[in-house]
Amino acid sequence: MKKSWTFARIREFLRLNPKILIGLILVSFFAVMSLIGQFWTPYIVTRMDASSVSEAPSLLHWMGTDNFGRDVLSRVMNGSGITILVALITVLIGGIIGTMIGALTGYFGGIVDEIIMRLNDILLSFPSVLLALLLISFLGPGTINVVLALGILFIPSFARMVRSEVIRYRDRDFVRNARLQGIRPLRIILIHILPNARISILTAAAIGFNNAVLAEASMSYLGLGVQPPTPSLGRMLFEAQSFLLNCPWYAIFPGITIILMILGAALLSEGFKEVSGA
Amino acid sequence: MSMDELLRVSHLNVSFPDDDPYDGIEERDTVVRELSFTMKPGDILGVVGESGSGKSMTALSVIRLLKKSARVDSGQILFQGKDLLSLSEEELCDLRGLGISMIFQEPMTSLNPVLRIESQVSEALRLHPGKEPLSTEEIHQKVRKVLEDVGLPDPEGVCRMYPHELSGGMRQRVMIAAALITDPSLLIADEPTTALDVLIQEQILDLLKEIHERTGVAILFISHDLHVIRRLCDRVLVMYQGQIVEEGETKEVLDHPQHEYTKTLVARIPRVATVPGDTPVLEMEDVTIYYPPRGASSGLFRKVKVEPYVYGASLKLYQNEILGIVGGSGSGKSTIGKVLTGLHGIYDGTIRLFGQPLEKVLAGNERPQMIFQDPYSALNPSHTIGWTLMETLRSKGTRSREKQQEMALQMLEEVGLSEAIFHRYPRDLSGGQRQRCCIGQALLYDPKILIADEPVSALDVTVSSQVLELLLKLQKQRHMSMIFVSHDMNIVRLICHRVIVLDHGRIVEEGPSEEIFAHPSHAYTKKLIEAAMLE
Amino acid sequence: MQAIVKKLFSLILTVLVISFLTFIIFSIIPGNAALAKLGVDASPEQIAAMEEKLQLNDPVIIRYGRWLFGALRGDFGESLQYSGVTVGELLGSRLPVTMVLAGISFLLIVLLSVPVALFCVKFRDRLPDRILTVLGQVMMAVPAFFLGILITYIFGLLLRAFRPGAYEGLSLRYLFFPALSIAIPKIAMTVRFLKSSVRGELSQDYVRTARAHGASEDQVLKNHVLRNALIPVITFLALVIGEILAGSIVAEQVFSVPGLGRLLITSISARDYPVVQAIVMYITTVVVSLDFLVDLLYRLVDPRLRRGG
Amino acid sequence: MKRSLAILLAFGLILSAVLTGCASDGKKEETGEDAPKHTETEPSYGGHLVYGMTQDLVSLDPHESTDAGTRSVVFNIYEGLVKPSSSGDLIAAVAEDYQIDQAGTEYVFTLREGIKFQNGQEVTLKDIEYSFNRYAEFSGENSAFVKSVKELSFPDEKTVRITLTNPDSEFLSELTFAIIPDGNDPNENPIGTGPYMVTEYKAGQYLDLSKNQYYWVEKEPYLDTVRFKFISDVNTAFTELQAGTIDVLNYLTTAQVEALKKSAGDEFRIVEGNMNLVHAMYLNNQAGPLSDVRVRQALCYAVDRDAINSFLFAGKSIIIGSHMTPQLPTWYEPAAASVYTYDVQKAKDLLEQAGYKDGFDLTITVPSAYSQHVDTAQIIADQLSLVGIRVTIKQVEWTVWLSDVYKGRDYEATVIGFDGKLNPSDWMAKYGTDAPKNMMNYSNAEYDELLEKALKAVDTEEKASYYKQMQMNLAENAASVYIEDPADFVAMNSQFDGYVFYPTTAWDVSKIYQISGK
Repeated sequence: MKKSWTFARIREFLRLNPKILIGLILVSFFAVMSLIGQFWTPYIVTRMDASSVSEAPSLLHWMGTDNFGRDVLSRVMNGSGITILVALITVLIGGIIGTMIGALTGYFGGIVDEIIMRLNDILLSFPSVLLALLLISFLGPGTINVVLALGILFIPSFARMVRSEVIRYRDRDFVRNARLQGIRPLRIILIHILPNARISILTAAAIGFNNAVLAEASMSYLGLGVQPPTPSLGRMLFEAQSFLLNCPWYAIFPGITIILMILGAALLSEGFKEVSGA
Repeated sequence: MSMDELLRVSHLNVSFPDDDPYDGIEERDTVVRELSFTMKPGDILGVVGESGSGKSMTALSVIRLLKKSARVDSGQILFQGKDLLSLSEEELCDLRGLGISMIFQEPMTSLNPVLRIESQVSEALRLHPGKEPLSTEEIHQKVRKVLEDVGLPDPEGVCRMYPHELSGGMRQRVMIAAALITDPSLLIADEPTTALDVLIQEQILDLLKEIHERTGVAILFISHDLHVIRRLCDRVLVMYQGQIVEEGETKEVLDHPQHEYTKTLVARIPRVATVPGDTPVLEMEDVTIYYPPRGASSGLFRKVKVEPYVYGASLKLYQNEILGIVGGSGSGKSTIGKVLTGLHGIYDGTIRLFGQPLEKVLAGNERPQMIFQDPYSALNPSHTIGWTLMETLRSKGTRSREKQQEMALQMLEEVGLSEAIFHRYPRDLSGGQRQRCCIGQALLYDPKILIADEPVSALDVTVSSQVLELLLKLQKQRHMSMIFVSHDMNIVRLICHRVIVLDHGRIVEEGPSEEIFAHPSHAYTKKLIEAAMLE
Repeated sequence: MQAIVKKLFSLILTVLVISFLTFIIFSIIPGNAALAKLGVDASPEQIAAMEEKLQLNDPVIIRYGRWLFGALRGDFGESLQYSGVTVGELLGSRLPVTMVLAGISFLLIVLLSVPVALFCVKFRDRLPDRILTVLGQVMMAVPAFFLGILITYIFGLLLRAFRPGAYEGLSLRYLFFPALSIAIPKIAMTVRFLKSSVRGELSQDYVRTARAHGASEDQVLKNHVLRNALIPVITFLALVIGEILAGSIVAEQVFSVPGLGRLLITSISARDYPVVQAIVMYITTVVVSLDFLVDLLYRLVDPRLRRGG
Repeated sequence: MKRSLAILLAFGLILSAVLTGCASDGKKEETGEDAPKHTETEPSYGGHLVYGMTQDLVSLDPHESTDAGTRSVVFNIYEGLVKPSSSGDLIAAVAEDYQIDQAGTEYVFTLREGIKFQNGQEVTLKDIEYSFNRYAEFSGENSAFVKSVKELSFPDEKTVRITLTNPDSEFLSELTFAIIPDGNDPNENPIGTGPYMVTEYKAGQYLDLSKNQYYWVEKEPYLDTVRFKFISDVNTAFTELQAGTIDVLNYLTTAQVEALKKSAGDEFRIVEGNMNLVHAMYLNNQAGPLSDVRVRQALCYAVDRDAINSFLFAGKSIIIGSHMTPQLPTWYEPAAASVYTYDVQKAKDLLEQAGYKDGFDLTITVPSAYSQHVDTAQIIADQLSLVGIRVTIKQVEWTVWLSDVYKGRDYEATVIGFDGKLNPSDWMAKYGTDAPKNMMNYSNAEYDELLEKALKAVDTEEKASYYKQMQMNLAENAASVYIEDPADFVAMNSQFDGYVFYPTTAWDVSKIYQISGK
């Protein structure tokens, strides 16, 4: 009866849920590829080469070259790393702060909860593009500030989700039990309640990850995303739009990478949700 | 087969895929095994057994409403001579609601929340228009008639209502009305009274009996409650692990059980064996308990208006005593426990524990502990049992992990569980095991006062008596005082020294349990005792 | 009644807070309307004169007060970037465009996602469902601006279904395409949400009751499940409307539609704060009133929330 | 999304074209194999043209200081006493003729016979006086214009006399200010004497013009109606061009030119000219390592201008070495372009001498809206990495650029293009130590002295020699890294012809005509 995570169990587990399997394959593929891309790429990521401008995919350049003769494969490898990093940190910032706010206000309730949730609603009703724009104008451009701005944007939705989860568990008997044993509220929230919300939080994080990837792309469209010549998938897609007819490979490869990456994360979260029976 | 057979089930086998997602082994659990029985028109057949015995599966296979994952492996179900297992989905739809109707355990969730009562009651009629479809007006008249038949006052008004506007008992009446509107020859009732209050249970049983007498409908009655079965059924099947272990006249089977399992089923509830001392450990004087104000923000805009839960209650609990608190749902019986454990803090009056004010005790390490009704909800699903037990010790101040583990293991043994449970999660345990864990957790805190809030009402009968036995044993060993909150008069009578009867937040009667059960003075107490159908 | 007053109160409060925040942020971020208007050819003297003319030198609080005072009387002032044009005129010409655009998107979302979701539920876990699910995932993974560009290329340049940029009057035919680019990812989201809502409802007890009454699979879906499943979708759709408004910012840009979104972006860049204020307030009011509307709608479709009998 | 504004303003300002006098120089080229030769086409009258522009119109007020894009459009509505011609001269417009006295302080204009405003009203001296005063007021008390003028007088019904305090050979170009009717507010009711009159203006969307029937140039304009359409984004504009929604679009990228040739070779003609601006990486001469002349020189050696030209403009730009467009040959010093050659080793040596053997960190701030500046910055970043300089690119909104870089001078390096008027001081005065527009923070005594002399000089040749020395001064001291006068590719629907490049900010639609028979 005891469930331990032996290798055999993991295998069975994966076989039972193809979503997790496919998701895991996709996500780990891109994780490994982008990790390699941070240390080694076939060509130097930002190196321009006037002698090989806009070449179609070939054995030398598997994904072709762009209008500056840069190798698209190298840029996709390196850029997906940047994209993943931006998305991950964004989700971490939004997730951690949002979770803390949501958990505390949800557990204690009262007037503070009321005020913070009101503010939360206000933030949520503020057009996010506008907020991002204003935040970046305020913070200044740059990868770190993009991450910060997006992270801040992500706080309210996390807070709202975690709050409702905490409220769901707040009056369960096991929490009452913990209370009548005199366990401190902070420990109740962190150790007793939050682990139960982990599936919801993970799912929200996966969705958040995807939104962050898309948001970064939109920011690039506004010229506020990751700064060139650092590649990010969104920025590459943005730069590719002028060349859609002549050199479609600029757009196709980063585009496919974004789609598969997001697909992987989404499958993974759905699979976990199914397995956990939520 | 003879024409006077309504239903014949023979050699029925039903299986489910193994529902554990964690071990990927493709195997099927057979939940009903070689089941055979027959019913004549007008029979009332009871099926009794604990959860997981396959009794509901049997009912659902007759009306062919098993979940998609369930599979009838072999067997035959003949209804009025038709083989139900060979009917197409379309033919089944024609049969359901017309020849066979069914009512379920949860009247709230079993009614569609967004549809009016009329359209739900008339649904079967509209789905089976027959040769001459009825006009809207005729349907309405029929709905009125059947609502009246099930004893609902103001059927016209009820027609226009939504399920949430009705009480639990009324909803179950509506369910019954919807099932009976087409005059079916067989009514399957799957635990129809389990979710209801004692007094309401009683009324629904009366209603079923009355309907049976009037219409002659055959009833296949599924229940875990022997008293209910005894009350209603002519014949009874006892199911255990998917098989029929005993079958016969109800009185015969219940009074002279042959099979081992049936014997444990009818086993007696343990009796209290301690003698209470005369020092009160708890004194409540004129305590009025209020609802928390509704909505946190409302206080901002208007004066907080509170309604009391419990009015001016005074009571005492002595050392080694077990005090029963009984009452219907909404009587406020659970609230007293919540106040004593500090879960609910809005009250007037004085409460003293061990001679000290309640607040002082709550701030220290002598808090009363509580055992909850639903052992699943009371255990944190994301932590192992061992962790939960150790967490209690941690909160009490035991620092060393070895010590914690040792004490937790010892407690598991004490509550009759194996060491292996230590690493398990609540979802891996049965209801009885969970409740034992809850008791263990409460006792690790080493309380002087234990509040048991309906500790066995979510458990099967056999398990329930074992858990009660454990509670009584530990109460004796540890010299605890206990408040036992329950709606079950049978249990209260046997295990409590004294009883308090609560009705709508007021103590209407109080006294030694023998006395109260022998000579109830208040009308409400009398009703409760009657409903409990004590032998 | 009290609930409505309370809601109204919080709506006003929200709008006020947001207008103030926007004002503050605008006074903090670098750049102002005078600079944006005059560019690199102006002398510092001319810039100063322009700042004076646009009343940019007064303290924020005074400017906010002046703005608020005007706004309360329905006067949102003059645009800073377009000389002589009032904010009211600008909004008056742009608002209908965005409303129609958002309306078409919303219709597309509702009209397409309900049947698709029901189709998926009918074929759940079979091939058609899986294909649509993956397709939906892909649609949700395309950045909004890129989807717009793709639609322009495919429908505008290859199929010549419309002429990019040739938007005149309130042309529904033209607006269909930007609306499509807004709607596609939202349709995918709505289908997913509706699907899980329907699945959740299918496991409810009342479904079993209906089947016990003899209802067939289709009758159960149509008569019982759909209505219950749509209740949470109302909230979801309200959120979607907010996102449609955000999405229209990108779509208007890509498709050259003179709507509010494009005006907003232009005005932010030009630091034309009276216009930005008005648009932000408009969007906030819409979003907050949607919230309000959802509450009312809930009461309408979910009898459990109706007061009294 | 916010490209919009960007592009709106930035484009205009930045890219704007003071353009090559190429039409007259015969420099204009046409590409596209099937494109009919200019000379072969027959003009016809009538027709409607949509002119796409990727920015918004700032104002219809000709006296307000506005960006180059706006000036290019209103060029068609208003005229001054004189107006620029496509060859870079100033020709008489509202005035029929003018004379400047020997001392260079007295300008006498004769009003053109029978000239009328677009509303049919005749132009009178009152209108001139009103316009003169209005322009002076808008320019401000301390402007060069107000300071130079001593007196405005009207000797007779047809004559305007302007007396200057000091001789100023560059003054005439100021007299291009628009003549509008007495008491008229152009924001309410724009009226001028130009070839086209405003019929409808939708802020942020389009400006509709129709033919001025009173126009004084015979046979012009050709087209009946013209629409200037404001489009938020370069790529969107290009799509609209391909779809036939707009007929003319300036500033195509080489990729767009390629795409157009490939997909619709004979539907469009591509006219090539220059943007007429100084495209450069401007340096803050007081920021950190950049205050050392050797470091700036090293940058000049390390940047490969030809590579930028070939990556971004298919090699069609004109490489420059100082702050003057080659399109003004009178003032342009060609030698400045060859002061530096691409030489990585030399750059490294210079850096080592300056004490930056291991390079340094450099932030290039660019307005995000205009991709050619961003791309240029990317190329420079890659090139500088070869000499060990670690570049960070910081994209900012155009407004932020204006406030932080241009006004606040808080930057290290920026890539941008500056345009200018026909008078050389408009280009070069900004490097004077105390010049209000000196965002480079350039300070060089010799330069200041030369500038003073140049401004005072009356003789064109003398003046030119000062300006040429100033250009060499900027080049040798590496005031900035000057790159090119970028090529301007204009795509025009091939049913139209007659596009003319100006050496100043002007999109002259009066010369554009529909080809007869098309």
